[in-house]
Amino acid sequence: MSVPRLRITKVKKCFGATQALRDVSLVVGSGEVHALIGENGAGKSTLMKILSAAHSADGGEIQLDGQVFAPATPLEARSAGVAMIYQELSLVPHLSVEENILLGREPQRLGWIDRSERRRLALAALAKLNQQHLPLKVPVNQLSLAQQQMVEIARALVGSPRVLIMDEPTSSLTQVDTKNLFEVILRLRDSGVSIIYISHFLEECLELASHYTVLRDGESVGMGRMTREALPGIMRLLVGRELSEVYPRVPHSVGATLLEVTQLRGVLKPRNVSFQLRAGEILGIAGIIGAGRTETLRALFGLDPQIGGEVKLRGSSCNRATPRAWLQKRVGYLSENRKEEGLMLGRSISDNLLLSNLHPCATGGFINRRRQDRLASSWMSTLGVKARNSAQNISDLSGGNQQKVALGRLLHHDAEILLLDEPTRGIDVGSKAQIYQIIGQLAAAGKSVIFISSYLPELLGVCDTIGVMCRGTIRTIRPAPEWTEHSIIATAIGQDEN
Amino acid sequence: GAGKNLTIAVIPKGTSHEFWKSIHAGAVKAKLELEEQGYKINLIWKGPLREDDRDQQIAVVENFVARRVDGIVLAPLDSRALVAPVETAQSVKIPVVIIDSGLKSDRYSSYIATDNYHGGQLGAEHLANMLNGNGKVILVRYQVGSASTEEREAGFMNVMTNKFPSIQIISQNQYAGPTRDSAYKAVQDLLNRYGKEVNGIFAPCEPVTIGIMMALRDMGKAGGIVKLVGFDAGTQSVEGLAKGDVQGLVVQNPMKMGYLGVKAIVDISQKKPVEKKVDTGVQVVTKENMDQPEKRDLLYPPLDKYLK
Amino acid sequence: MKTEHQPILDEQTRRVNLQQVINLLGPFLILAFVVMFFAIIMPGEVADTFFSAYNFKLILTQTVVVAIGSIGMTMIIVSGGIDLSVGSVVALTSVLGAVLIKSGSSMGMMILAVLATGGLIGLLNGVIISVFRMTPFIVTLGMLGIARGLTKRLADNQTVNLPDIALPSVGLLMADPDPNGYFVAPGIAVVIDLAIIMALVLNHSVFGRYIFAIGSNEATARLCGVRTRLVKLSVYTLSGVFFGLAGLMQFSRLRQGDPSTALGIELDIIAAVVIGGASLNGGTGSILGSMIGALTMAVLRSGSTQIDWPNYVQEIIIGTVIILAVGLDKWRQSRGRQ
Amino acid sequence: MKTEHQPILDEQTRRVNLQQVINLLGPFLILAFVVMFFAIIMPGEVADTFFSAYNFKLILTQTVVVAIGSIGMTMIIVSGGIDLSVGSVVALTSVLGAVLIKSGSSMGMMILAVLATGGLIGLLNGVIISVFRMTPFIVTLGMLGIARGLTKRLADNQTVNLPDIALPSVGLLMADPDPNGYFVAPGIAVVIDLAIIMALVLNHSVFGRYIFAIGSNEATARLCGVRTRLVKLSVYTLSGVFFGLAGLMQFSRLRQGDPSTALGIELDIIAAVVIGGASLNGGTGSILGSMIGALTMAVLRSGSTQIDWPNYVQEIIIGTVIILAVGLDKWRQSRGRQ
Ligand SMILES: Nc1ncnc2c1ncn2[C@@H]1O[C@H](COP(=O)(O)OP(=O)(O)OP(=O)(O)O)[C@@H](O)[C@H]1O
Ligand SMILES: Nc1ncnc2c1ncn2[C@@H]1O[C@H](COP(=O)(O)OP(=O)(O)OP(=O)(O)O)[C@@H](O)[C@H]1O
Ligand SMILES: [Mg+2]
Ligand SMILES: [Mg+2]
Repeated sequence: MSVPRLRITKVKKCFGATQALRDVSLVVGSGEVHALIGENGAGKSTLMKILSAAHSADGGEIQLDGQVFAPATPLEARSAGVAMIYQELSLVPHLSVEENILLGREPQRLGWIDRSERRRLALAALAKLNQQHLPLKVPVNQLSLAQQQMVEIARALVGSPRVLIMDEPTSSLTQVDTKNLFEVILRLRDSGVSIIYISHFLEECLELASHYTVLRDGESVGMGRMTREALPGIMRLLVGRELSEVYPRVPHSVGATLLEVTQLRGVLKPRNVSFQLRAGEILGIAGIIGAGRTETLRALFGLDPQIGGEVKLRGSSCNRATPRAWLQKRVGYLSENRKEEGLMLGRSISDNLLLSNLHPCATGGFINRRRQDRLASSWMSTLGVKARNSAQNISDLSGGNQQKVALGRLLHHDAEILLLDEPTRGIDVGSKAQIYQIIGQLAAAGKSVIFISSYLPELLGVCDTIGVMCRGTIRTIRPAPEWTEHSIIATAIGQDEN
Repeated sequence: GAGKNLTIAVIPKGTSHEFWKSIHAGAVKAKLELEEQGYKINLIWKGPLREDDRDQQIAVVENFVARRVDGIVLAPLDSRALVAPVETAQSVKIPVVIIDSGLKSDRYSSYIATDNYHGGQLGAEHLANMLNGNGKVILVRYQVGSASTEEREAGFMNVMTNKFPSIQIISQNQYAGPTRDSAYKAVQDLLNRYGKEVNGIFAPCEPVTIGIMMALRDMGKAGGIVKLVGFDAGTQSVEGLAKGDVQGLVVQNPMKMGYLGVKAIVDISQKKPVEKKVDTGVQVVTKENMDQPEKRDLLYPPLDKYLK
Repeated sequence: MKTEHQPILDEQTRRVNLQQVINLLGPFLILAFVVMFFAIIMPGEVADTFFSAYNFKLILTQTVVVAIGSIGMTMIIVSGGIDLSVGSVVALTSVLGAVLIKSGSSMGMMILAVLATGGLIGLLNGVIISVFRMTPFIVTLGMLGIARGLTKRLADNQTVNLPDIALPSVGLLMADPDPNGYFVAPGIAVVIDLAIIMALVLNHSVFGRYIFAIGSNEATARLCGVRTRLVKLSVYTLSGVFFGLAGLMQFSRLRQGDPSTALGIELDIIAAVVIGGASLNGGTGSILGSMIGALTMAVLRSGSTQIDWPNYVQEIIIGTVIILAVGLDKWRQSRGRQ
Repeated sequence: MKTEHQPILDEQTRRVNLQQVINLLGPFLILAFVVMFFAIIMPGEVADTFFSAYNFKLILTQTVVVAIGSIGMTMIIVSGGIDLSVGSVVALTSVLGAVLIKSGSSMGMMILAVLATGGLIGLLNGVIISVFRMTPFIVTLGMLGIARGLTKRLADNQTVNLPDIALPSVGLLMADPDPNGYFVAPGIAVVIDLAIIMALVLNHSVFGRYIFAIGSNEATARLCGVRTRLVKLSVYTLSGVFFGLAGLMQFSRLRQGDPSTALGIELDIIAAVVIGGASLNGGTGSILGSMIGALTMAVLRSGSTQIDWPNYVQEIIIGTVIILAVGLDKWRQSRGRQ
């Protein structure tokens, strides 16, 4: 057998007392898409960050095309042909789209930037993703999360990487964009690039990858060819049960209208969004990138200005209510952007979990530490958050576990209406099922949920009703059983019968 | 404009010490007198924001040159830094009268000031005489680069070392800094170290005098146990003198400087001759002689009469 | 699986506690280092007076103004802000105190007015910062000039002196009641009490938790229903009251109103807070640490004067210690992680 | 799909372009406002001399030191840092210049040494900040003390005066060559040239873009292969050279080495940069804006002196304008968004 493109042997990594990687081995051939699978906190991102030199390994060896590969800086890794798309968005907010795409490898003459060449290269990279319409000169902090994700992917495509690492690239993409991305991945594979693909969507892995490796608790516990037959085995390694339980149906009934939104308008988006949310209803919202789903919730929840329209909660008007007012009415919001907005990354898990509702652990304005720790710990075990204890800094947690804490906050707040923006982003298969279960139980208890997701199967599997957004407005709302993946996509891109 | 309608800028080193208030009062006194004689004087009182900022004082002078005032009375923060703007003023025919502190140039119209070196000498002699020519003394310096106080310090050191060899100077390199608070802290620390042995202290200006006085009171060494000779008359230092916590003040005549400065500008505008150098005098005031009328005028200048 | 993790978890918990302890100790280490440094290099007779109870009291008294300022500044820095106007506010309030006493107002009235003025300026800063969302650095830089100007106006550009009879009562707060004994000036007791109270508020109250939350991530705090504007406003106002109190102490110490006092004191205060373990990015900091930081600065100042170093040596050494102290803290924390 | 996105995206681009233009205009608006304010309130004869060519040259000369400092500070602030040691570095280098000339060194040697010293201190700041990852605020606060101490040591605690024959050549840079004509001091020309060069570097060179990238998101910049440490180090070193140059100008203006000069000038410089549109969080700022900011501050100072306001009014007004200018900028930007 020829030398593999990448060989990782017995790599170890500790963060303080946390042994993130105990013993990981992985082999990737050239022109191969390799799926890296594992539950939240298994160590996938850590392993990949070692490859791209964002972290350094404590032990083990990595070989790239037969040569020992031990990059000291991300620059070295990149020059050696290892490109990476990070799980948490990493863009430079004040620089423009083209500047971000070519950051670190600007075309230059004697230190001066060659602008037309930069434009050409950036457009070429975006064109591979069918995103050449993105505004090149706009600072990326004015783009939506999904658009930013596209910019980040485009950046990894610049130059000619030998190994391309993608850490959950689709977690904030819609189906259409995912399709585009897959085409690119397959094209790159065919040109000989090795791709390590991390995703909690096993179907994606099945569609793309030829081989897989499963990580658990920092060890590689299984590997092989990625076939449909291998799935049950993988699932057992991951969650220890069968795939069929993924969308548990909790029986619940839908009651009277709670929240009524008419002609809601924001600065650019949403444009005249109207919908109703009834007690015990799970309302899904689908749409492509930039459709304005996030904007709708933000304008509703008072995070962005509401320019027009009418919002009524239980018949009384709530226009331009502040987040605090909504929370007092037991309406909670889960942000899609946990890094910038969702979490306080410098603080402990318990601070993050309990912040919106400190009453249960406070007397007379002062907090009782013991009660606080007990409360936080109980939520952590309910949600299966993998961490040392409730005092651990949340930035030490894996992406999925952070997401669980963010969701846990709404549960702790005991919200009647939950506005969830991509709640399962980056969550592993096992925990996803658990979250669907929780959402179902909430509905059964008469609470209402708005569920934004870019992953249509989960919308179809969990929601009672689904609205599809297109260009800032909700095109159609129908009961979930009346939708199919195909009809949702058609509506979302404006190609339905209307 | 020429004739009897004059705009005169008086530029002190700073604005927040009583010393400068006295100069201001003197200038106003001159203005009032001149107005009785039929002049119309627009007196501008403007100093730099901080007492040690040469650059700002240069800018102030430059700005008045740009404004083409009829004359400038200046207490230069620095003997050399202010040379260039003063020469610029003279070259566009704006007369400049220097007060209080010297200027290393002869292109000014008149220099009206105290002999600071002599003041320091007087202070040293007074302190040494009180100590009968022996003992341990401390000199607390004021600030780096302030010409007038440095001259006083030099005069003090000169007399002490040359004339009184059996007096030991146990500390002379600590600077008190610009405010009473900084002086107070520095002196507290100094006295904690030397409090047991020191017999006399000299302060080259008012904030330092008061800092020392407060620290001595704290330690129970005020009232003559440690002899204190200060410089300049301010409300608190004069009060200290009256109470016996200060054993002597070297006093100048700031009102006279302000008064003569403005007068000189007017004389120049009327093409009258002015003297190139005027000494406004310096003397030691003690508790015993402070009630003499001519000393009273120095210790209690009639500020209220002229300022508002 | 659970039982499997248990031993590791225990060790981890222990480590965390250890690290917390180390973090708390950090500022003490620096103070101990400075004290030891002086103990070693001071010649015998100087050391005798330096390490005396009297001098200890003296240093404590000299710390009071900076320490009170640090309490307010800690809150502000933890909330992610900064306040450069402290020096001017201290000057303004101390001059106000003098003007009031001079014009015959009672001590109680004066104290009330001084604290209220501090709070008012804090409120103004807070309103501009939180309502108009402007950078605290710039707002308070502007306020630095404004308050200093007002001070000079109020003092009519000269020191405000008091009648003799007023002096003892004015000086009471900062006067050593007994130069040969162990009783300290009332001002010191006030600082200690306030530090304890504010440490409790910052660490154990809901309000304190909100301050940390805002400093850590304001967007999240807002999303969690924290009234970020109100909290920030309260932080600046409350801190303003502390700065007013610092002005009162300064007034009591000088027994006169000096419009040029406390120039640049904000830098000392910020240094004290940062030596005490706070980060200027917000979200971390402790009152205890800041107090130790303030004491460290005071010991350094006092020691270098008593050892009779020229002032420039003193400036160089204090600058170096500020950098070393914070560097040490950094190093300690990164060690604690590994 | 493509056609569908077009309108919104185009609108985005247009908006951004518009906003950029508004951002550039911002500082000019503030300057215009200040000038107009003086035009309105100045009595006739004062206005005549204030709005004269001679006074314009004078104001430009008074801007030079702050303007050169702002060029360096803009780089630092854009990179997400701050430098509080500027005043001390200006003092140190101007004293060094005087000491060298006094000891008979040539002008060329002296200029070289002054710039190198500025660069060296910048390098030192840069090493501590980038290698040991310490907060710039604290590092440069420490350096403020260290450099000021060194200055006093170097100057032997007094002003360093030059022999008379040296004065004309030393003063050349900042001397008005022709008080009645339109030629300006060479220092002004130097500032203008440097500002243009550095604006080009910041906006069009790879180095410049890296500075923005680091200020905007350092972690990402590093992951993208930007040598963040090297870039930060270079930024502080290069800025240090600028501060050295500012010291040279100050020396040329004072024609002596004054160890207490330029105290607190860093706050003026920071204010100029922020008035010019930079954010203290890093990632935004422009040289042109900072130059206008510096000019605005100088016009304010000069105007308030000539109009014959007492100092306290001047302090209050400048403080207010700083807040208003930045607030106006904020308001303009938020309007631009909508
Ligand atoms: N900087 C850090 N400090 C301390 N612990 C860390 C740090 N980064 C990761 N960890 C720990 O390492 C383990 C592995 O994390 P990692 O991010 O690699 O998981 P992951 O497999 O990518 O999970 P996810 O699917 O949720 O993204 C987790 O237990 C996490 O808590
Ligand atoms: N700060 C901003 N200034 C101006 N426009 C902005 C800003 N932030 C976002 N936008 C605009 O809002 C749109 C973002 O909508 P967004 O993509 O979030 O909706 P969405 O349907 O929720 O998308 P996603 O699928 O990413 O959740 C972008 O197209 C962008 O033009
Ligand atoms: Mg991960
Ligand atoms: Mg979204």
